[in-house]
Amino acid sequence: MIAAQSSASWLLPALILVPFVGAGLLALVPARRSDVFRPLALLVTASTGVLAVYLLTQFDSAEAGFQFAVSQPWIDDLGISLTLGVDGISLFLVVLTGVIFPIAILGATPHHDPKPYYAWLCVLMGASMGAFLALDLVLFFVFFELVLVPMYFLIGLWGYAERTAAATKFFLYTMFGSALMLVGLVATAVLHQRGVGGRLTFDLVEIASDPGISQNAARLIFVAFALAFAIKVPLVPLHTWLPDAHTQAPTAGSVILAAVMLKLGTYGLLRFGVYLFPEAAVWSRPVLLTLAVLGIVYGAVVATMQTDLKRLVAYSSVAHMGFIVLGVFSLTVVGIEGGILVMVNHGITTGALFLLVGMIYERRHTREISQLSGLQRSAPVLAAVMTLVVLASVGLPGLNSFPGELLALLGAFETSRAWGVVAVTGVILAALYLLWAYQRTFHGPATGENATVRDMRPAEFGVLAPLLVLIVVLGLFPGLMIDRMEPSVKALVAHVDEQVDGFSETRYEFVGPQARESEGTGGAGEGTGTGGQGTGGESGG
Amino acid sequence: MELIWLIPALPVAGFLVLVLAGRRLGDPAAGWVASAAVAGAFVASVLVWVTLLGDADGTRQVSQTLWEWIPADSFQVSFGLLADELSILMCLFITGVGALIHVYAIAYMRGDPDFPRFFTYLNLFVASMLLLVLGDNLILTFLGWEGVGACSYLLISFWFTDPANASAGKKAFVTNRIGDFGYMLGTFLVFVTFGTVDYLQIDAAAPGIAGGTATAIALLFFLAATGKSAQLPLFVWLPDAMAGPTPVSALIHAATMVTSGVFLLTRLSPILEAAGWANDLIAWVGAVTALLAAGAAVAQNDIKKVLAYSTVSQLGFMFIAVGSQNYVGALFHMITHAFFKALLFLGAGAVIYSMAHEQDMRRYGQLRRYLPVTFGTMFVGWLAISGIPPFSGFWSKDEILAGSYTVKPAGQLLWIVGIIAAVLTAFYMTRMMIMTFAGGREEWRTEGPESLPEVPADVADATEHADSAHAGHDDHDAHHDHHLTPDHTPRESPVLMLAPLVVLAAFAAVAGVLNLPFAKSLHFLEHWVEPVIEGEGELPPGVVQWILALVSIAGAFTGVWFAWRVYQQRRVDRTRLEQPVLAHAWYIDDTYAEVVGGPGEAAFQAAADFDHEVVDGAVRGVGGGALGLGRAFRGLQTGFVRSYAFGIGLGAVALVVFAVLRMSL
Amino acid sequence: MFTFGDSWYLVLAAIIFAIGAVGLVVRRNPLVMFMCVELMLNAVNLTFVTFSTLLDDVGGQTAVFFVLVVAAAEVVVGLAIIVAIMRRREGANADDVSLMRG
Amino acid sequence: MSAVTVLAATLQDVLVDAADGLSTPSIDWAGIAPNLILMLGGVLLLTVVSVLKRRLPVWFPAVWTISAAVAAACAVVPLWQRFTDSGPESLMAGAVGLDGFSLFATVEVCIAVVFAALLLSDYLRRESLDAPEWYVLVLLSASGAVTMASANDLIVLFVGLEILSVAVYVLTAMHRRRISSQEAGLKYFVLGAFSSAFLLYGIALTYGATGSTNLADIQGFLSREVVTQNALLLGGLVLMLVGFGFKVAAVPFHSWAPDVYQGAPTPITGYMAGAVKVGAFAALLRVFVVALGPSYRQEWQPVVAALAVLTLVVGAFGAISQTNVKRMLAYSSINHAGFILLGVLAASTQGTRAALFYLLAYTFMAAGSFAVVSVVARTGEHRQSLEDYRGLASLRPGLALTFAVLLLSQAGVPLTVGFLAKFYVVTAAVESGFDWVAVIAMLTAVVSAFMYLRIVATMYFGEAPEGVTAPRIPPATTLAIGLAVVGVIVLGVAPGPVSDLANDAVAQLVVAAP
Repeated sequence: MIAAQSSASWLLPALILVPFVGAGLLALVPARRSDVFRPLALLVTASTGVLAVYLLTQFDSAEAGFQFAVSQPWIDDLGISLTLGVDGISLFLVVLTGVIFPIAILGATPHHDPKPYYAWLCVLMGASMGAFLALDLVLFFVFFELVLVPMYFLIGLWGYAERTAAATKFFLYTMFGSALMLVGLVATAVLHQRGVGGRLTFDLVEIASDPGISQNAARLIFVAFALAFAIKVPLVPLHTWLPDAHTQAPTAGSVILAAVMLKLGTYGLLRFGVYLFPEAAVWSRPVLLTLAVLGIVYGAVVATMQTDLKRLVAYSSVAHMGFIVLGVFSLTVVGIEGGILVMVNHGITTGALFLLVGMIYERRHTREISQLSGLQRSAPVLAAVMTLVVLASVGLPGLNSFPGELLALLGAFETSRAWGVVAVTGVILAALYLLWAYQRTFHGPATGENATVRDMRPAEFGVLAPLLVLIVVLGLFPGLMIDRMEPSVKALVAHVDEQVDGFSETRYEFVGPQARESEGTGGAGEGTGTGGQGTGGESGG
Repeated sequence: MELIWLIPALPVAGFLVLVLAGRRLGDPAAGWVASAAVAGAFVASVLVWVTLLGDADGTRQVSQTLWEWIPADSFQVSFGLLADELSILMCLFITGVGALIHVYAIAYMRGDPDFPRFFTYLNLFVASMLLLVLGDNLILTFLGWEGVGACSYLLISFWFTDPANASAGKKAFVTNRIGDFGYMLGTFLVFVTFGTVDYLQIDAAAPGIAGGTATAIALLFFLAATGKSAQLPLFVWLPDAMAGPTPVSALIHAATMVTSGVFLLTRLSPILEAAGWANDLIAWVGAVTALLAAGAAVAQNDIKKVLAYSTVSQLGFMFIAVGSQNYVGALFHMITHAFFKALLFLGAGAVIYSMAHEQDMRRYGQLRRYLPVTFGTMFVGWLAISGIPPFSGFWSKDEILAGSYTVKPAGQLLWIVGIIAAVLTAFYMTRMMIMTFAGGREEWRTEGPESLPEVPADVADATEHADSAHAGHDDHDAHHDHHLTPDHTPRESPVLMLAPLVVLAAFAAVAGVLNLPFAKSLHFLEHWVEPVIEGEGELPPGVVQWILALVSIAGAFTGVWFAWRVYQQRRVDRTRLEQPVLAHAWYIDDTYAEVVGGPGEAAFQAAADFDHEVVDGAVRGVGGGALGLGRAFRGLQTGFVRSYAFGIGLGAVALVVFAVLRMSL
Repeated sequence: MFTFGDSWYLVLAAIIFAIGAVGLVVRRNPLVMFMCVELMLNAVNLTFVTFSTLLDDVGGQTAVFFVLVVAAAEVVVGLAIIVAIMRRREGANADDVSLMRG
Repeated sequence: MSAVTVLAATLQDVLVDAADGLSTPSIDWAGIAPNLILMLGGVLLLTVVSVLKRRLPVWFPAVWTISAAVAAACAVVPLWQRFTDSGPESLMAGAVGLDGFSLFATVEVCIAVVFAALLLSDYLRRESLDAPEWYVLVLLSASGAVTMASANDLIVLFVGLEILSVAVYVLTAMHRRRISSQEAGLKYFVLGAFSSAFLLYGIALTYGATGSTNLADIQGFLSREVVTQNALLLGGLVLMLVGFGFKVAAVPFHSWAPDVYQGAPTPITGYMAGAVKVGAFAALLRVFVVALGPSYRQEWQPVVAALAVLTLVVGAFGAISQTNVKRMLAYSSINHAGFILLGVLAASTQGTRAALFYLLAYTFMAAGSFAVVSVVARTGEHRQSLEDYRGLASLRPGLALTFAVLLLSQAGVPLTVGFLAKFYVVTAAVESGFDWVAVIAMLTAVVSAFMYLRIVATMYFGEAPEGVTAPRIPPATTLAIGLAVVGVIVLGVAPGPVSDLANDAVAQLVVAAP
């Protein structure tokens, strides 16, 4: 499914190498020239961002396959090659990474030794780009696990009180998942070679197009993959590392952890779960949908009772991630598009939220909600921006989270109704905990130190401006993203449709007013009206 | 015809201008910009209405798609505006009443430090309301739906320094979101059934819908309507919403937002047509709400709370109409209600403004001598709402009651409940008028609560507690803090506040002409809305209709008379009437608070603790276990050479035993 | 007359080997432990010779010489280390040498 | 004078008669050149130093050792050509096998020697123990290891093992002033002798069962005969496994390793972790995978699987509860041995290639790590506990970063050779159906990662206690650490050339060569 070798084949490797080279440069700059680090880091991340935006402009939105594909053998005898490619599904995640890193750097400054801080950030950017662009199983794994090291040092060195415990827990928990994934990944390649013959290869597209793996083995491997990604997403029972990591991480670390690194899990589920093992994905759908819905409701319930602002936003991320998995595993074009939209928009809103919480921490040196009150009186601009971001995060229509969540819920409603209905309650809970938190911090009398809080400076507003613009623009014009991702998502669902016999794509479309005996096979309640014609079997839902 | 986009565009433009330049514009200018924007929208609505008038009856539909909002595969949602009879009708009275209230607010909010921010939110509200009404599909209406919810949140907690106001705002938003749960599910069910969310396509495909699905859709959207239009289960937020400034109460919680539930059900009338018993449920919930709210209003001492419960009650009437498929009646009452309720709220605002922001009616009395214009206009409003002919309230309420009479299973019972509610309405409105403008003496002259008429202690502090906890007087902010002193002489409000009162009073008086029952030809509203409405609730035969009308008139007069006897002539002891159960609105809100505050919060806290102790505990346990195992292995290393040798020997023996086993099997 | 079959030699060698092994584990004096190792090595030599005659192949016997040479080398080095330790304290036995544990 | 000529003439006749009389085996000196260079290097070093005692500069022995090792490595190149041209051959009448496998192992041993020499030179000067004997023993033990790796006969293998072991026993005990060094030496010696007795007994039984000690003959015998219920062979195999198990520190024969690794002088510990493991595993691979592999593996694979799992688990869990960094690295070495056992378990060319690559990777990682440990331990090696590493990042950022890279590589973090080594071994295991062992291996990797992280966290996140002076890093050790880190990263990012070499090495192994 690799698209024709389009011109700019240098673009994808550049996206990965520029940050790494930048990190190298930063390392070489002598420690005493401390004024150079931040601008250099900004230059490196911003130029990668520009490259990402350039990629967006060059992207052919009609093409479903992988574009700008480039492949270079790495370890030839095991069939591992440096294969990169981007399609509708990974395009916006790459652009999000490109945009969020410069903003995260601008948004917060490290308190001590900036040189390694910015170097690790650049390494993190390169590794994240690599993970989203890799089309070789091993290359994806390399970047998937490499991302842990910079994050570990970012949390460990520039974090808050119990940062060591949080960093170690984060590293080991994710590594536990990826240990299983490594064996699963190797088993996939080995079984593929045994099933299909020919050379041992780890190329994703080659394996996915003709897996040759028995059903049971595929299911077992899928479970290993799903476990690794479930930890990264995180899905509920495996999520307890996230609040600790977020509360202890520095602001920039939290922004990136929420905006980019969580998406590795969901992107992995989509690309290396549904695309690679369609049958196993359909088979395990009830379990993952249940975990997703559990995440939405449980995450919101626990978030309500948090006393620390950052911990609350962390649990809200758990809830938002639930929407993504819900959309992805509805296995409908609409649902998957919703999932991808939430992936990108959650990155924007939660990134902005963390920057704002960071600003509050800078001013009041506390994140305890009980000690904050009446900030709107002393910092009206900060409050106004916070209101907009909170409303966006709650999923107010017209702002960016709404289209994604709506489509994800609709997709779930179409194929797995019970889950869809329960998931919609997440809409209520989201309003509850976020507004209650907002009310306790910004409303009420400005007591004690809260009264003298400095309002948001133009520089700080400038950092958030791009995110705020995106929040409004992507809320009113989600079409910009949907058009570009649609061909790839359709191809993916078609791939699942043709690979799995018990599953057929569910699509409801308007057929017209003529009153016709409804033969709709869709399980839409007691009977399908003549108008709507559900062309999909209710499978597994 | 491309003017339609102008209607919502002007308030949006106003909003943007105020967001960017609000602070610089300052006190009055920001208000005028906002009012101009809404007035412009009104003019645009009128122009569109005029052009629509020109078209033939059935063809009055103009839609204009601005852009493809969510072009997802089979789920195509366009950002399109649809101006047809129903939506332009709504636009007219939204922008009309809205403009008046904007002008009123300029005077009312003068001197408030956040003056520009207030008008920013007001303009955003009007824009969202217009999008709600003009949207050509369920999702765009949902955008308006949530937009107005958010604006009402922002405006209720406008004076946020008082925690009560802030929590009232949150309560409103969360309760609305519970309603939105129903809205989203309803929309999904519609899409799954019809494959589209566009109104025109739904109307076309609706006839073939199966009964069960239609009922499910109707119930879900009714849940949404109860959230937004404050009906029985979810009405608790409206009384607390009085914490917002009075113009907000007038605009949002009387005229426009609360009617969106009725608008939505009317828009989906083709589906409701096949919804079977759902309609009866809607009717009965409306009736019970009307009755209970009217009951509660009787015992309220805060003037705004009285009007709030009155609004809930009047909305109940509208849902009775919708339930009995008498959509015209519902729309008619909605319009008349918009006029007289906005009038009453603004009048109350004027009273509060002139009485140093004191909202407790027991401190009023004999104000007609000081506030003649306010009294005069509120007098008209009182007549309208009490259902005294020939004022507008009578015609619209009477049409609803008539319509309810013929409802199949228990129409007569429904009518009786309606009449009782109507009587109570007359009673509490008269009570309010008397306590404010007439009554024995000027209560605020005599100092301290003990001078109040012998009110039993528990009722006094109960209502006192209720007021401070929930309503949160307006007397909160810096420049409002001068408390009502005995020597205070109330002065008439500035002309900017009185002009809208007069205009509204005029409309409240004559609005009945829209749909007089006498002759078919006089049913202008019915002809106008008829092509959009599906299904026709039939009215009882002429003579029965006359009898019902006479009974309702008699009911209204008895209500007024009885209130006169209790409050003016003090023949009956008022406390026997103002029971605490009524003051607390049948303890519905208190039970919610008990449940959410008590076991609800405990359950949430239990979940949070569970997460920390059990889920996280398990992870920490695994770590601890690993360390424990490690220490166990350390134990093995005794340091003695001989024990190591023994280990090796043991290993060798084990392997040999394995070899022997291999041999045998 | 009764002649000892080949397997008897193997059994004898095994017994000697076992004695050596148990001796090393039980005894505390390093010298005695070291003698037990020698005992085990010679038991192996016996086994080698037995197999060599059994298989009528000279390889086994040549192997014995290598074993002897290696044993000698071990003796030299082993005693040197043991003496180095024992010189520190008189009468010290293998159990005293347990500084490192855990 | 005439007596001398007469003597020479008779001697001449005797030699001539002998020459055509008995058929001495043809010695292909070129074939065993690397081994010879190492051995002669050791012996000549001893003679040169004893002769020119005082006039030699203090760094002479170290330079001599390094040049000997480099020369041996270079000698491998022509042999490699010969191997690639004419395939594997067995020399010295079947005693020594010349194939890619032994050459690759030889290079690994030489690398270990170079590292050992670099570390020793600084260590001895610091501990003022300067004596050439250390280097002689290192060279001799290296030649023993090479002999083991290229042995094609069980007896030659045993002799090589003994040369290696005896030399290392002495090296362990040579730090006169540290009682723990002598204790380690004693423990290592007694237990080493004990286990080599088992190995020998195993060889004897195998000889009895197959009629020959030559690996090629054994393999031939096994392919001819269907040997299922053969008591002698099974017994021999099991007992040999005890001997090798001890040498490789596989559980339950591992209990010597923590004490000996902690007690021995740190450069020697590094050398042990490197060269001794290479020699032992090479022998294990050759005996089990090559000789007993093809037709007899069902017999021994379950046992090795059990050993591998035990080694992995004990290595990982033992490590996380330690407070002494050297002991931690000892347990992690056991864990790594478990991973290499995984390669042996696969009993396939892929498995052998993976084991070889892992040994190379571990040689670099071990040498680097123990170099850092020896630097931080300072004179008298009394600073080995985790507390002594607190805040090292602020005192010596460069040292801390290199140690962090080495530790993360041992944990298996991508873009380091540790990750690729683990990846190869897991691939081999999964291919031969032992995926459950691979899963256990990866899980223990996560557990041992906790230990590596603890050290990294102590170095980076803690504050250096007052009054602690930054450790002095001598030049040669810096070079050694530098080489190790470069090796770890370069092999991690671009393993291409080296892994291809390893692949060719195992393509054909000298099996049934005449």
